Amino acid sequence: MSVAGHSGAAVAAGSLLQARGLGLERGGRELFCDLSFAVRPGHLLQVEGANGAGKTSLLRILAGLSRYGFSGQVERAAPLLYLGHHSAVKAMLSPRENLAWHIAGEGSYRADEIDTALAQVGLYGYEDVPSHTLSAGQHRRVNLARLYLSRSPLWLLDEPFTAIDRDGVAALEALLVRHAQQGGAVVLTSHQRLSVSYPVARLDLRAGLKEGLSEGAHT
Amino acid sequence: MSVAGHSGAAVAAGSLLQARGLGLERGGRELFCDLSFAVRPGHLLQVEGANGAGKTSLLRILAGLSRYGFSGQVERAAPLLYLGHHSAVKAMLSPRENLAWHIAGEGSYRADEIDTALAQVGLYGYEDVPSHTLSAGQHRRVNLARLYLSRSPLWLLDEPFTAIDRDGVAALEALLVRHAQQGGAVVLTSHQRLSVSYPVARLDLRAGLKEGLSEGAHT
Amino acid sequence: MYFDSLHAALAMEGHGPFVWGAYAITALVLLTLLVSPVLRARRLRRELAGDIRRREAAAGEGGYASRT
Amino acid sequence: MSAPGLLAFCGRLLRRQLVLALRRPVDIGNPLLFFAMVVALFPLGLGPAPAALAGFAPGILWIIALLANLLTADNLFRGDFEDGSLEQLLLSPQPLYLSVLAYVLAQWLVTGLLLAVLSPLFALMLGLPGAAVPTLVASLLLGTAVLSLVGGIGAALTVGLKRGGMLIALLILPFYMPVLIFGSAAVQAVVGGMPAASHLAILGAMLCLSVALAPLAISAALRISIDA
Amino acid sequence: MSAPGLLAFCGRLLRRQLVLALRRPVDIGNPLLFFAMVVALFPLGLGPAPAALAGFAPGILWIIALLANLLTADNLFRGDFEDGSLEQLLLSPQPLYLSVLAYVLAQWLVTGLLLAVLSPLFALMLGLPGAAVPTLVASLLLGTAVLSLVGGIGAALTVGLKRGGMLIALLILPFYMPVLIFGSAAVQAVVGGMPAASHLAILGAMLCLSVALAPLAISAALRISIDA
Amino acid sequence: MWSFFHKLGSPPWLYRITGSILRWLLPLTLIALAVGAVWGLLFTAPDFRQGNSYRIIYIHVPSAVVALAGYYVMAFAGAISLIWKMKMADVAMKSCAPVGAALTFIALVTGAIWGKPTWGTWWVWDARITSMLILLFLYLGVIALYEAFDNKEAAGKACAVLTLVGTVNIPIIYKSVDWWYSLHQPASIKFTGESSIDPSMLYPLLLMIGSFYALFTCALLMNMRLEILRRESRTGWVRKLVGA
Ligand code: HEM
Ligand SMILES: Nc1ncnc2c1ncn2[C@@H]1O[C@H](COP(=O)(O)OP(=O)(O)OP(=O)(O)O)[C@@H](O)[C@H]1O
Ligand SMILES: Nc1ncnc2c1ncn2[C@@H]1O[C@H](COP(=O)(O)OP(=O)(O)OP(=O)(O)O)[C@@H](O)[C@H]1O
Ligand SMILES: [Mg+2]
Ligand SMILES: [Mg+2]
Repeated sequence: MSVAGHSGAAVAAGSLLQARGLGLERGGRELFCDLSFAVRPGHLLQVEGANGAGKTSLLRILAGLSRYGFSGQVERAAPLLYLGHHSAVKAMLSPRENLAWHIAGEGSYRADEIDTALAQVGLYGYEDVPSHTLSAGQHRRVNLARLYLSRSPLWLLDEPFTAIDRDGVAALEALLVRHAQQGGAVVLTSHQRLSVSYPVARLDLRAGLKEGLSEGAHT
Repeated sequence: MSVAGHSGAAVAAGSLLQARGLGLERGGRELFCDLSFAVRPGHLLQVEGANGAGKTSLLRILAGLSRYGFSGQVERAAPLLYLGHHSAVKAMLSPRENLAWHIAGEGSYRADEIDTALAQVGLYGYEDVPSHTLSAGQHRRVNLARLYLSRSPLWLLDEPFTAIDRDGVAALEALLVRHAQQGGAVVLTSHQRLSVSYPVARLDLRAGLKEGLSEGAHT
Repeated sequence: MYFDSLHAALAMEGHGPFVWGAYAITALVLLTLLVSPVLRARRLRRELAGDIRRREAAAGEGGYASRT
Repeated sequence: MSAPGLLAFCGRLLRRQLVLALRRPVDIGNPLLFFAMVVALFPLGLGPAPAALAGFAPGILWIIALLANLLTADNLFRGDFEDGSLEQLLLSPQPLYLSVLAYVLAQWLVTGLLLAVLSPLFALMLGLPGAAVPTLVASLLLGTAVLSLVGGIGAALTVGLKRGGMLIALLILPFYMPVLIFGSAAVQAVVGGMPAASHLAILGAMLCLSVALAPLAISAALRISIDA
Repeated sequence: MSAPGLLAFCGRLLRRQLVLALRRPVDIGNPLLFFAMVVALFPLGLGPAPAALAGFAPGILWIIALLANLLTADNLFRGDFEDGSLEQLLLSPQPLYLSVLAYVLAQWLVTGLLLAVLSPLFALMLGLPGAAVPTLVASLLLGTAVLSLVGGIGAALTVGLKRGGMLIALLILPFYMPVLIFGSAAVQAVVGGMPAASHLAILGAMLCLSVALAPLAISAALRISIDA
Repeated sequence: MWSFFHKLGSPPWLYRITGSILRWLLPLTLIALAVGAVWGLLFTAPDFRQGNSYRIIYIHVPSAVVALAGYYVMAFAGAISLIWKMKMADVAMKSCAPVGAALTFIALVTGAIWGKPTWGTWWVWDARITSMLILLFLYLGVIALYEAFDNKEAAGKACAVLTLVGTVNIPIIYKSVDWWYSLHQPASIKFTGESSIDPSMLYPLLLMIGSFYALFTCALLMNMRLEILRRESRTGWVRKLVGA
């Protein structure tokens, strides 16, 4: 696979996301500069870096949520799904209501599809309790259930494994690989190495390099 | 070391915390029952369990924050420090102000002690920015800086590694071991195995057992 | 000049305090309006100059270390 | 398996907002009781002289409507901002104009509409002549909708700020003032034996203007705020 | 290396709360402006007639004081509850009675005290006779302190609930009413040429009572709320 | 034309040109203000009805007029910033607010002072006075909103939205306040009609109005220069400027 840096080129055919010459300075510190890459179907890209390296900032720029104060361009060629640090789970709604609302913008789903997705993230039996009674990990899982229903080819996930137990992490990793194999692409940040048998490209922000991409290896 | 279950006995001499016959039912599910153990100086106890197993609930009972709706007794023989899911870091205050306030109840500290603690968690140079400009991990680190200043022998830490990068986790693990070696004790929850060369006792809540304690091994 | 004496000009037939007071307040506000950007610009330039010197001094060393 | 229709999406959004507002049964009763209590405050504060109160009843009720809006405006987007729902809304392919309108509509239903429906009761408590009540209800219906829309602009502008509490009041109170003036004047006109149609027409015009423009301003402000 | 003294701790808490309230220079201006704007609402709603306004001035100012308290009471502990600071406070070895008093004091300084200090200006704008101004200030100083303490109880009781907004108003408004009555009556007495000492004495007695008891109630309520 | 527009958008150019404008405009303004004030205070005859208190007119009316015009300057800059995404328009808009607020404040205070000898009271809820008060709130709202944002670029955009909403609303606010007052109060208090003013009083007034406009411009430019420096503090040209 090739997640090589493109500079000043036209959108490569078939790429879901293209970043050109991204640079960001925050609070007087340069987090990254002249960062260029393309994300194509089948890519699994892990953004790495120490705390404060700029992973979240990068993801928000890629998603189009940050619009001021950075240099460079981002071109998005496909609908994307972004899950950030905040879980977007309303405390007063039940997991079922929360999930139904999360996916309301993307399409129409049947009630049993929603229940299946909740069961897949281990929330069987918790569909109708108010979400504020859920534990921290269960709370995150409500949000992750979206991934089982999503039809967006490009996923941008900011620390999706936070508060998830070991079984949950394994299931999630399997899901990410399946998504990539089916022609989707995933950009995620995490402090844990993924343990998947699929090539994972790494973008290391610690260096703040011009070409920060290294080819991933089967692990 | 012995973190064996005591039932109905008097507070064992020298134990910092003693739980007797703890039982909790939440939302119609029994999370644990008749859980008894003592935490003595030098103990490092990791509470384990899947999402929703009741780790947070247990820690809050041990800390004395939950006072209703459980059975059994907890006896606390020493001042404790509890860090929960919420970081208690005020967005509008700087890390220095936050930390100064966090420890204000425990004792009087000099300004350079506070700065040293912040530097130890990697926040050198960030002492005076408003905390809401910090990244997720840096935000948690402000809270963790308390551990470097704490004089409480007993620490109850609920997922202290959340959002912390690999170097930070290693440093934190070293700190926990040091604390235990100096006669303190730590009860923590985490989904990651600790990689420390110190005996770690494990309390597995997945089973919801009568005797949920297994002797830890050097890892 | 309309008034016969300085005293008359100050008194303004009883309206003096009002008129002079209004002018004094106005002068004060206008003065701060003009002086404050000058002062703030001066302070900013001093800060920036200090910042540049600090950066040059720190140029050799690495940036921020997150290691604990 | 197609993307849902625009109106279907807005309908769902509206339902979600209403469910959130009325999750518990007491939640419906609370605003009601709140209004009743604040109405009771005025005679306590201003003195119980009935004649004076009746003359000022339209103004009092309108000031209460305005304050109730002010009190709730800040919460319009704040919860959704803090838990990340707002980011998701901005990323969703649905047009923001209508989504925003659904937010405002839901808020209006539980403050403005409720107050308008209850206002005859309060008018009675304050001794407003019965003939003025229909105008009171009509003016509240139109005017509180404008208040909700304008309040939405303030909420959107301040939602990204760590401490929006008082700021939002500063931003929107000047824009509330024309509504207050025409709303209370409409009722006072009827009390004085004059027709109120022209006042209501002006309120209606304000409503049209703000329905057309406020969602645009709110959308723009939300996109800016998410980046604050 | 000893634990800090009790008063030192409370001093730090008070300073923290004030810093939080007044982090930026504009933050001091905002409540001030807010009061000015709400004062302006009343003539707009009730009409500009100077005589009527002057008669209502004590009531209007008192209602504003009360609403300002109501508006801010809910935030007294909510922020600290949501980010975990409150748990830490409850776990700290310091006595809760004084900590809680420091919270309330900080809130009073930026609402009640500020309003009392500014009230002569607003009294002027509403045409209140100059002779009544000292009584107005005194009654506001005493009364708003009571309001803040009582509001603290409501805030502590509802802080653990997901939606406290309106509920707190219902809980505390009944307790606010006596304060409103005596406060505005004190000023009206002076306007009517009567002495206000007895009214002020009653307000002072209320203050003593609530300083003694409210912190106890607040502490107990906080311990319960943290477990909700 | 376009090149001029481009230059306007260039911070270094704007910084330089405003500097050279201020160099002659500022002294001129101060002299004109002094001349006008002395003329009005000491060299005109008193008004036959209001006596000497009318001399306040020479600061009251100019500040009121310029404060009102200032909001439209601000809104115009805001519109340019939103429509053409010009950053320097942001800067201009942001810099208008404190100047406008200060002038509004002067108009209010001098008006209140004038009211005491004339009407016997510091404050009445007159239509024009009330709308001037609302104008002050509008200005202060913009300042407060700008200060509350950390990201100053976002702050500029947010304020632009607010001022644009304000432009739609200001005529409505003014009309409604006017109308509110006439509804309650068949105008019992009258300002001196402009037509009846004597030429000997008019000339210094015109001079003062002109100098207040110039003063607005000076203060605006000075604030803009400060803001440009602050925003561009990381760029090469500012470092050169500061280092020198
Ligand atoms: C706080 C009180 C006052 C405020 C806010 C205020 C505000 C204003 C404003 C906004 C204007 C309009 C300028 C224009 O549109 O051309 C104005 C003009 C004027 N004001 Fe005042 N005013 C106040 C008190 C007074 C008083 C007490 C007097 C004198 C008795 C006065 C006399 C005038 C005159 C003579 C003019 C110019 C003539 C005119 O436009 O009619 N004002 N004032
Ligand atoms: N509004 C802001 N003002 C100034 N600096 C900011 C702002 N927001 C973020 N930063 C800084 O930008 C840097 C990157 O933050 P970011 O959240 O992207 O880090 P991250 O890589 O996601 O870290 P973590 O692993 O802790 O989540 C941090 O050093 C932070 O202090
Ligand atoms: N107020 C409540 N009402 C009903 N059930 C509750 C309540 N609070 C917690 N629970 C339930 O108690 C269980 C344990 O929650 P707890 O937060 O202790 O789990 P945890 O072990 O910390 O999980 P995690 O790893 O996700 O943090 C969960 O299943 C949750 O649904
Ligand atoms: Mg991050
Ligand atoms: Mg937990």
